[in-house]
Order: sequence, then structure tokens, then C-alpha cells
Amino acid sequence: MSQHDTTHAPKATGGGLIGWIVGLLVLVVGMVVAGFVLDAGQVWVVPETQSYVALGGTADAPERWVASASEAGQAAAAAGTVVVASSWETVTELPAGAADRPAAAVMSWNRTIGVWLAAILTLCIMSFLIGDNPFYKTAEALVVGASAAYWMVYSFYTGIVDKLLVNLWPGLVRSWTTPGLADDYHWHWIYIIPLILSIMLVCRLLPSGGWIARWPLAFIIGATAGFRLLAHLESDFLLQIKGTITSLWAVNAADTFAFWPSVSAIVILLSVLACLVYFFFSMEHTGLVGKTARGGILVLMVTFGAAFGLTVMGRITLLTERFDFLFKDWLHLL
Amino acid sequence: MIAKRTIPLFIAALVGVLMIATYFVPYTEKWGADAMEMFIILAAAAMVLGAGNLLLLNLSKISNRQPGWGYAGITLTAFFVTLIIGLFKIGAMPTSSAATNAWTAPVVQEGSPFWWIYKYGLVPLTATMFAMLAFYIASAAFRAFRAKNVEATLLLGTAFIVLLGQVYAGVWLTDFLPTLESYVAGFPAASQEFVLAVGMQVKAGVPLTDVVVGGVAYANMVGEHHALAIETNNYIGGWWYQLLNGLRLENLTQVILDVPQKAGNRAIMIGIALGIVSTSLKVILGVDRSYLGSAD
Amino acid sequence: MLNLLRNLDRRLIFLIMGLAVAIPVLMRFEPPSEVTMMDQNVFDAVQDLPDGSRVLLSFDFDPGSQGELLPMAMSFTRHLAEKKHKIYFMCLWPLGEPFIEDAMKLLQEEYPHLKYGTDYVSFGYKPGGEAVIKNIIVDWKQLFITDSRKQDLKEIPMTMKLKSAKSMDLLISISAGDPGTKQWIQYAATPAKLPMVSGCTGVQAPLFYPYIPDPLSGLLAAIKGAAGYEKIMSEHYPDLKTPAFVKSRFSSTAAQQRMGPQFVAHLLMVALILLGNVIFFIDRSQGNA
Amino acid sequence: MGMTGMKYAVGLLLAAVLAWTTQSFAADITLAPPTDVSVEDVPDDIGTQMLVMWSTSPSEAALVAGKRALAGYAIFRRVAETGDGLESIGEQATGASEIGFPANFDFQAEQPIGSVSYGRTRFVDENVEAGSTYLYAVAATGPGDTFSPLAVAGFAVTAQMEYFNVGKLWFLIIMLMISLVIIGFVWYAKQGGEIKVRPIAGLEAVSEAVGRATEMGKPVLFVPGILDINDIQTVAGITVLANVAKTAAQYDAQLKVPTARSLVMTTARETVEAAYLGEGRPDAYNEDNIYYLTDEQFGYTAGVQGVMVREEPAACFYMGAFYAESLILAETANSIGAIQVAGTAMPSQLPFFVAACDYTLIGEEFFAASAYLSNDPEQLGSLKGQDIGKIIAAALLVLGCLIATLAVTLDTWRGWQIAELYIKDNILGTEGLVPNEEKVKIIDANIAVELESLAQQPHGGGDGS
Repeated sequence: MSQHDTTHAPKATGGGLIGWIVGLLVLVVGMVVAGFVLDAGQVWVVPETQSYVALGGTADAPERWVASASEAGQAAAAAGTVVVASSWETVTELPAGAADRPAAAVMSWNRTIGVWLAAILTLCIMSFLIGDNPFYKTAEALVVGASAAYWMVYSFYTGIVDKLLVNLWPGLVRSWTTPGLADDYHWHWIYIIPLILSIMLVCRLLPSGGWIARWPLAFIIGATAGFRLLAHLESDFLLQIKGTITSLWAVNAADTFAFWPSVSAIVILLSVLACLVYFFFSMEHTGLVGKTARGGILVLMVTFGAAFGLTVMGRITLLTERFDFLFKDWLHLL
Repeated sequence: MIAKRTIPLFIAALVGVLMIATYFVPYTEKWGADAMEMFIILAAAAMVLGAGNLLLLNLSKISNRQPGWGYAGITLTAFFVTLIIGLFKIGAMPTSSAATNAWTAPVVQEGSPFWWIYKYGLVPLTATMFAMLAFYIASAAFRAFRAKNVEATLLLGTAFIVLLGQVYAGVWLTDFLPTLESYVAGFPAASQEFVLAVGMQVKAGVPLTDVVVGGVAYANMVGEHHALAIETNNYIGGWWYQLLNGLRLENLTQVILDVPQKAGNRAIMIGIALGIVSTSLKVILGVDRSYLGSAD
Repeated sequence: MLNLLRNLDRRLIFLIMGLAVAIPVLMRFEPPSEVTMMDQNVFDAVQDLPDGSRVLLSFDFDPGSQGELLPMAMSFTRHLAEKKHKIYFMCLWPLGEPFIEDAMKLLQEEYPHLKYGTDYVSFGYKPGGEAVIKNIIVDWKQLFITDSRKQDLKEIPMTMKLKSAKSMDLLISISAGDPGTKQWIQYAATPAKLPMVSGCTGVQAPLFYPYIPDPLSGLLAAIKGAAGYEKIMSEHYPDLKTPAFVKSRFSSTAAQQRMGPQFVAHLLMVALILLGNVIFFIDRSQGNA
Repeated sequence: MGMTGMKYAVGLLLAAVLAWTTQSFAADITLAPPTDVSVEDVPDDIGTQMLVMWSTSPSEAALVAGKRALAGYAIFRRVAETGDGLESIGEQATGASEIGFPANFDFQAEQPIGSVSYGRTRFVDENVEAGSTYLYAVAATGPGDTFSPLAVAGFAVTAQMEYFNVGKLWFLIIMLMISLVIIGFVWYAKQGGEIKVRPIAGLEAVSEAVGRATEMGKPVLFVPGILDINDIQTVAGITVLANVAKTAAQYDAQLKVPTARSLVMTTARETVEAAYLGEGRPDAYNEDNIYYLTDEQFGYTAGVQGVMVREEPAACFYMGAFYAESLILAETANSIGAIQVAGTAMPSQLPFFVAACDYTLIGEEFFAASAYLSNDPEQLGSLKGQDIGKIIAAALLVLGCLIATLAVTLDTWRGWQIAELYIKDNILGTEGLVPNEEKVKIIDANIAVELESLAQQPHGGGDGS
């Protein structure tokens, strides 16, 4: 079901290079003009100071924080019982290109630069459609590096801190990232198992003895096998059979024969059976089996066609969203 | 040999069987889910291996001056900048429940440098990669959707109908086929409201004897209304109207999704479940041990 | 001519596709949108709950799918707020958390009378996918010790007495893949017999049809479903459509605005399939296929 | 101090006004309590749940000043720690023991254990202890902390912990049946039994594709999906990789495996190294060709796309769990003219692979691939077992549909309807060995109505007067 009539993505040689340079120049000039004419990418924000006071604990370990502006905060300030105070600034972003800005609004340089960066990166990735080029390579290098680090940070805080450390040394986590952790939260010995397995896994880095990493791998794959076997048998096998079982003689609310629902019930049953025959491994697809299997593959093709049609819808929306970003948030054209 | 091969095989078999057995005892039912949860810790720890590999690969590219080594430099820089800012929560703000401790900040906190990288770096990059699919799907439709044989024709024909049925074009293209509204429009203005009310109930599957319009049950309808109700019921409830109405592109799309599509997906799911059972058993029984590497 | 078409450069197709989407976006072309039975079912599932019911709203998507799913996420948030339901936000995707923050910001701006902790609460992201669902259906506080603001759940009014997800009156999953609606069906809606509706991407929609009407009482499929939902919402709550929103990403008509490019691009796809086949048949009749 | 004192005074005044208004409001209507409160131990759990059910209060529809008078229901309970003397369920009558509710129950002093909004008729108490006995009561609540009189359950119930989940018994039977058949055929093959399987086009293309890559002096690219090793598709992908690596070692082709997960990288290295060793080519194995890119889906896709256009592999294999990246990969590889073989159990991505790749292994075929490629009789035996599984599925389907049809057409005989219920809820569901009594009662009641209407109206239908 495929073709080998391919069009090769041309390399950026001689003429190509000139094309790229001209294109780039046009883009840069366009961007500069857009920057001045359309205020492209400008983000305005309203700054706001958050300030809190602690009413209990010590200066080193303050407790019971309340907003300074709250009743309790003001009362404590008046009574002089504030242990320690802290304040920082947050900002509220205004909609892109909003005409009437409040007086307190200021332009946020870091967010404006951010929108420009985002727009340029969007164009860099899209440039791959013309052919592989230095802009795409740069964007690709950035996304690989930054996203790998992003996931490391995320798994460190959500996996190692919030799952492993919190269950082995709750006190440490309470004083560090999660002061809200209940005081009666105790450690769980069972989490020594993942700790040991993790250490074994990291042994892979050692010049010799890396084979010890096979133990945790065996643990994971064994657990996966057992867990998935049950989960899929229950939800995919039993539930789908159950869902298909219905009366082939359909009736409506008045208890009289309903023609089209009956047809569809029969078609569904026969289609499922035909597809199952298609998946048979121990019978050659000849004779009656072959004909039924062919019916099965036809049903599968309709299934795939329908899924294709529905998916197109989603993919186009994604592109719309990107253009929305470029035209609205960056160029302020809409 | 024993430590390298036999013990791992034993661990996999034991853990696998245990996962299955505990599922049927209420007290241990959740062990499977718990094991999957522990997996998160292992996957996080394994990140060290991935990161180490990423470093080695890119460093060697740079030191060997391989083609494109400059990009390896960009990757490493992006990696370290993101990692350090994120890990040490640089520039993060405290939360209202611990106003002096910036460590309590959520990992991605609005306004923090890590959020900036996420929002203005990662989001546009990944969202644009995803959006490129709209282009590829167009090129695949032009290139690969050829009516070479019956299978391919069915695939593209179904895609064709669903594509049109999902947007207003479907409504517009098959506007000549009847709907309840077009049927109602054929009546004199005075009875339209009545016919519409009966038609909607019939369409919803209400039997004629249970139809109620404006508080009047079918049994109490007289004269013209009685006749109209029967006529509407016969037309809207009849298979001929239902066939024609079902052929409207927007309805046909629903039928395709509800009947053959549902059947095909069910068969695929049943097959997949059996495939998974067999693959899992092969792992647990040690019939397939390729994931364990060699014996020495 | 035919030869030109036969060797059509794929970059030309890319360009036409780009224009087919970009021009309607710029022109703000908006075809009429219709409401399907399915959209109405989803709306009714939320509408028919008694005011003040507990609803779990899970944002199981990331920026990659925000074009398709953010409009319906915001519509659900608005609808729940209009109905004064208690909203429990959570997400199974790490990158979904910022969208919860967006939704809460929307609640602060448009429904200032609703307060964090008594009307809505966010648990943020927990890794583990189906394991998270399996755990919260049994014991919520074993898994979630604090909310996403690191406050102890025992001190938040909405979560004080919360034991497990079984006390929810409705589950809503907005799903772009796994973990998502499928896992919520498998591990929450089916075993605990909880009512559930879902919004999903176009690619996932076919997979969920086998689960309607039980346990899924309704499904918003892709941007079309979102547009239908928005239409029903604007009919029920006419105040929603204020001009200030129309420009914003969180507009109450965001999905309807996106149906324009959709319309043109679908027609282009159909034209491309037809063109490809015309070439194919001409080639075949000339015997050089 | 003056300011604070002022505020305090205003607060007091406000509280007094509020208290007065709620009192007068509550006086408008007296809420009726719900009826028929009953309690059940939730079966098949570890004894921490109780199900409380009731019928709605007659005051449900009452309105006060256009608003609902009834806001919801509050549930109260009393505990007998050890169930002293209450050996069996239903032994104790209301209020007769020390755990009963007094007539002058103080709603202000006792916190309800839970509350639900109006219209609901059930509540699961998940905070009970196995072995303890509980008595429940339900009251309707109105605005401003008003309560109806208590409706107390008929008897106290003891929470029980089960050691085996009887509801899953049929699931266990079916699982064992399928597993034993598969194990049986593996054993049969091991004993030298003959296993015949039909050819699958995509799999015959694997060695051909690797061979072509060798001829052209180009690498082979293997993508094991984007999920971690805790997904069985990734495991299946790795087993296919083992066989592809074997072929690559034989042909001396360069094999590249970029992965999206660190653990997959680790596992893939073990696998490929073993395959090269097995073919006697340890020298040809290069660990650096199996490398981690990033966990981020589209970051990984961008990386693989880059590898494709720069290294121009002659053959690309996609074996594992795929999402949206499927078409990006397939279209990019198509633009460089590579042979593509895909295998996945992701139904949503199959259409793209089917349309854009040369060969696609659909769902179950993908899981069968490693058995085919290894040509190991034991593994081929498992395929035969899978076929028996499909026969079981087909038999259940046909039998179920037949019984369901009979249940509709011969709707006056309870046997068919109960049989349908049994197949759906017991064999394929979680009701255990015995059909649900309540559902059987509903069936019987429906049949009684049906028989009655048949007796009255021999013509069927009727005029509904």
C-alpha cells in the first residue's frame, strides 16, 4: 500500500544556499518592520507585590503564614507579634495587543523576548518543510537538550523527591520542599526495594559488574508482564466481547421490530468474527477461511479510513493554533 | 552465570506470577498498581544513565570534530542551562504557605526562569513539531491514497466521507436528502408545529401510542391531528426515510463510526489482548529471554 | 501538465496546506457550526447534576494538543462554575499542570465569587498514570498528601472529608492520549460505576466509541465537539460571549473560531485525494502505472 | 484597640442577624426524613467500605421562596468497636442496643460522616474498619444547617474482609483457560510437536530490507516506540529488535537505535549485544549506536527526523508503541526513499502506518512477530495458543448474541434473560458465580407485567386508556 515515487529533500548546496540567505534577509527585514509597526510580541503586565508574615515558630523555622493585608496579619503587625516577614513580586499578564491598558501596566522585557524567541523557534521548525537546514538543526539541538533536562528535573522532583525520599526520609522532605506534609506521616520500609533496585540499575555505569542492572530490569519486565496481562485481558478481551453481545433482533421502545438497528447488530457481529479470522495464524488464508479473512481486512480498512478522517481534523486544529499564536500573540494582526 | 542469567529469570517469573496472584485477593489487589508506581522511581533513577549517555555522545562529537559538532555544543548548553535552573529552582518564588522557602515552589511556577524556558522554548518547539503533521497528512493523502485495489479504495473512500462529514461541507453537499425539518416544511404553516413535535418524538424512539403533543396524548387526538400523527409516524419511522436520512454525509459518518469502525476496533483490541497475554507468558516462563542479554 | 502534477513537489502541497489554514485564520472565516446529539449529551451530564456536586476534572493533555483541547477545557471549567459545582482539578500529564493554573486564573477573573479551597482545588500532577487512578479510587490521601500549593489536604474545606474518588458525582477527562480517558474508564468509571464524560482529540475519538453509552455518557470529539459545546453554552448562558474574550486564547468562542480553517483544509484534503487518484487512473489507462 | 473592638462588635451583630434569618427561614418548612434506609457491606473488599442506601425524602420537590428546601442528605453512624455480641448481620434492631441513635439526637454536636446533594440515594462510607459493627442513620438537610428527623437503618451491619475476590472468579477461570492453552502448545512444541503457521508478508520483508541496506552501504534504523519498558509493546518491540539485530550481524549492516527512554536504551543494549555475540560478531557491536535522545515526544521525533535526513538509512523499522509521531517518521523516511516496516498495537496509529509504510504488522501480528522471526518452535507454539483464544472469543460472541436474541424474541421465558444476564455480568463481568438477585427480581417483575398485558390485550399494542 505504498509508493516508491519519492521526491528527495534537496541539500543546501550552491543555489540552495543563496536561496536560504535571501529568504533569511527578507524575514529579518520583515521582523524588524513588524517589531516597529505592529509592536509585535510586546507583552504588558501589571505587577503586584505579595507580602506575608509568619505568626508562629522561630525566625529560622517560621510557621503559620498569613497575608500581611489580611486581618490577622494587620493585627499581628499592630501587636508586634510578627516573627518574620517576606515579600516578592508577581505579575498579571494582559491579553496580547489590548488597546486599553491600566495605568499600572509595564512592558515585560523578559516575556516580550520570550514571545519573539517562541515565534522564531516556530519558524525554525517549520523551515524543515523546505529542507534540512541550519535553523532546523539548531532548533532540533535545542529541543533535544532542553527537553531531556526538563524531564530529568521533573522526574527528580516527582519521582525521587515526592515518591522515594518522602517515604524514606519524610522529615527531610518536610523541611525542604513540602512543609505541608502531615506531622504524622511516617516512613515506609517497602520503599527500600526501589532504592536498592535503583542503585543496582545505576551500576550499569561501572566499567565491570554492569550485569547487576539485569536484576532490576527483570523485576520491571516481570511486573509489567503480570500487570499488563491482567489489565488487557480484563478491559480489552472481556469488556469488548461483552460490549458486542447484543440481540440481533433489535426492538424499539414499543417492543416492535426495528429494522436498521437489527441490521447494524448483525453487521457488527459478522465483522468482528471476520476480523478475528483474519488474525488466525495457524490457518492459511485459502478457501472459505481466505474469503472470510478478506472480509475481515476490508472491515479493518474501513476502520482505518474512519480513523484517518477523524485524525485529520485534530492535526489541522494544531496548525491553526500555531498560526493563531503567530498572528495574534506575536504579530498582533487579529 | 547464575547471577547473570538464572536469578534474573527467576525474578521475572516470580514477580510476574505474584502480580497475577495478588490481583484476586482484595487485600493485595493493589500490588500491581503499586509496582507500577515503584517503576516511576526506577525510571527517574535511570535518567542518570540516559543523561550520561547524552553527555558522552555529544562530548565525543565535539572532541572528534564530527560534522555538526557545533550543534552538539548547542544541545549540551541547552541541557545544562535547563538542568541547573530547574534542579536548583533558580529564581523561583516562595508559596503563601512557606513564604521564606523558595524550594516549596512548584516545578513549573509562572514567572520563574524554568517556566520561561518551558513556555517560550519547549512549548513552541514541541507544538510546532506536532503541527507539522497537518502538512505531512496532506502529502500522504496525495501520495498514498490511490484506489489501487479494493482495500485501498475502501480506506480512501471512508476517509473521504468522514472528512466531509466532519465539517459543514457535509451538510451542504447532501442537502437534497430529507431531514425532519425538510419534511415538516412540506406541510401548511398551521400544522408544521404539530408535525415537528410528533416527528421529534418518533425520531427519539417514542412509539406512536405514547406520543404526547401539547399535553394531548395520541389516544385523545382527533380529526386532522390524528391523521397527521399517523402520517408523520409512518414516514419518519419508516425504513425508506431512515435510509435516505442516514445517507446524509454527517449521518453516514456517524454510521461508519458506530458500525464497521466499532467492529474493527473491537476485533483489533481482542487480538491485541491475546497477543499481550502470550507475550507476557513468554516473558514469565522464560521462553523469550532476549531482553536479558547474553549468558556471559 | 500531467507530468508536472505527477511529480508535484511535496513542498508545493505543504505551501497550499499552509495557506489553506493561514488565510481563514487571518480572515476570521467562521462557518455555521452544528450541535450533535453527542455534544448535547455531554452538556446534559453536567447540567443535570444538582448544583454544588463534586466533579473531578482531569487535564490529561499537554501543549502539543492545546489547540484541540484547551477550548473544551475552558468550556467545561466555565460550565462547572456556572453550575456552582465543586471542581477538583488534577492532571496525569506533567505538562498539563500549567493549564490548570490557566483555568484557575479564568475562574478568578470571571467568577470572582468562587474561592480556592471551597469551590475549586487543584491537586496538580502526579506521575504514575493508571496507578494514580487506581490509588485515588481507593484512598486519595495516601497518594496526595497536599494540594498543588503544598497545603495539607486535611486543612482545605473541600478535601477534609474526601476519602477517595468514589465520592465524586462526575468524572471529566480531557484526554490527548495515554494516560487519559481510556485509563479513567478502565480503572475508575467501570469498577466504581461513576458517571463520566470525556473530551478527546480527533485521533482518540474512534477508540472511545465502543465505550458509549456505558460507561461514557458522552464524548466531545476534537474541535468539532468543542465548538458544539460552546454553542450550547452560549445559548444557555448568553452573558458568556463578551467582546473582551473574543480575542483571547481562553475565549468562550475559541473552538468555533477554529472551525473556519478546518472547513477549508478538509476541502483541500478531499481535493488532494481526488487529484492523486485522477493522475493514478490516467496513468493506469495509459498503461504506465 | 479601638478599631479592633469596633470590628468585633460589628461581627457579633452580623452573626446575630444571620442566626436570626436562618432560624426564621428554617421555620418555613419541616423537612421530612428519607425512607427505607438500608446498609450493606461492600463485597470483595478488605472490609473498609459500607454501602448506605435510602429512598428520597418526600420533601425533595418542596420549594421555599423559589429555592429548594432540601439541599441534600447527611449520613451519621454509630460504632460498636468489636461488634460485641453482634455475631451476624441483621441481629440487632433499631435503637435496641447501646449503639442506637437517641430520639433527641443533637445535630449540632455530631459531625456527619458524609453528605451528598439532593436527588442521590446512595453513599459509600469508606472509613470503616473490618470486623467492626456499624449502625447508620440518614437525615435530609436544608439551608442553614437545618435537619429533618433521623431515619435509622433497620439493623446494624458488620464490615467484613474477604480473602478471595469471588467477583473475579470467572475472570480467573478464563485467564487460566487461555494461559494454559498457550502454555500447553509451547510445551507441545518443545516436545517436538509440529507447528504450522501461515506466512505474514511484513515479516518476510525484514531480512530483505536489511540486505538491501547492506548492499547500499547505508544503516538500518530501528525505532522501539516512545513508551517505557513498562509497556508490553515496548517489550515486544525489543524482542523483535533481537531478531533484527541478528540479521544485521549476519549481513554486517550498521544498526542504529535511538530511544526515548533511558531504560529502553539499557535493555536494547543488552539485547543487541547478545544478538551480535550469538552470531559470533562481538567486534561489530558498537554501543554508541544505541543511544538515548530525550523523553519528550516531539523532541525525540525531531531528533529521529534529523537522523533520517542526515544518515539516510535504507531501511526503517518502527516496532513498539507509537502516537502522533508515526506519520512524521513515516513521511520523512519516505522522502529519503527508505523501505519501511512498522508494527504496533496502537489502533489510532495503524491507519498512518498502513497508508505510508511498505509493510505494517497490525495489532496481534506485531506480538507474533518475534515468534515468527526467531523461528523457535516453542515461540511458534504460543501462536497456536493465541488462535485457541480467538476461538474462545468467537464462541462467547456467537453464543452470547444467540441467547440475547432469544431473550428478546421469547421474552416471556425467564431462562433466556437470566442466561444473558449471566454471560454479561457473571462470566464477562464481576458478579461472581451467582447472578445478581436484584437484577433477577427485575427480570421476573418485567415478565410478570408482560404476561399480564398479554392476557389483557391479545392483540398487543393498545390504546393506552
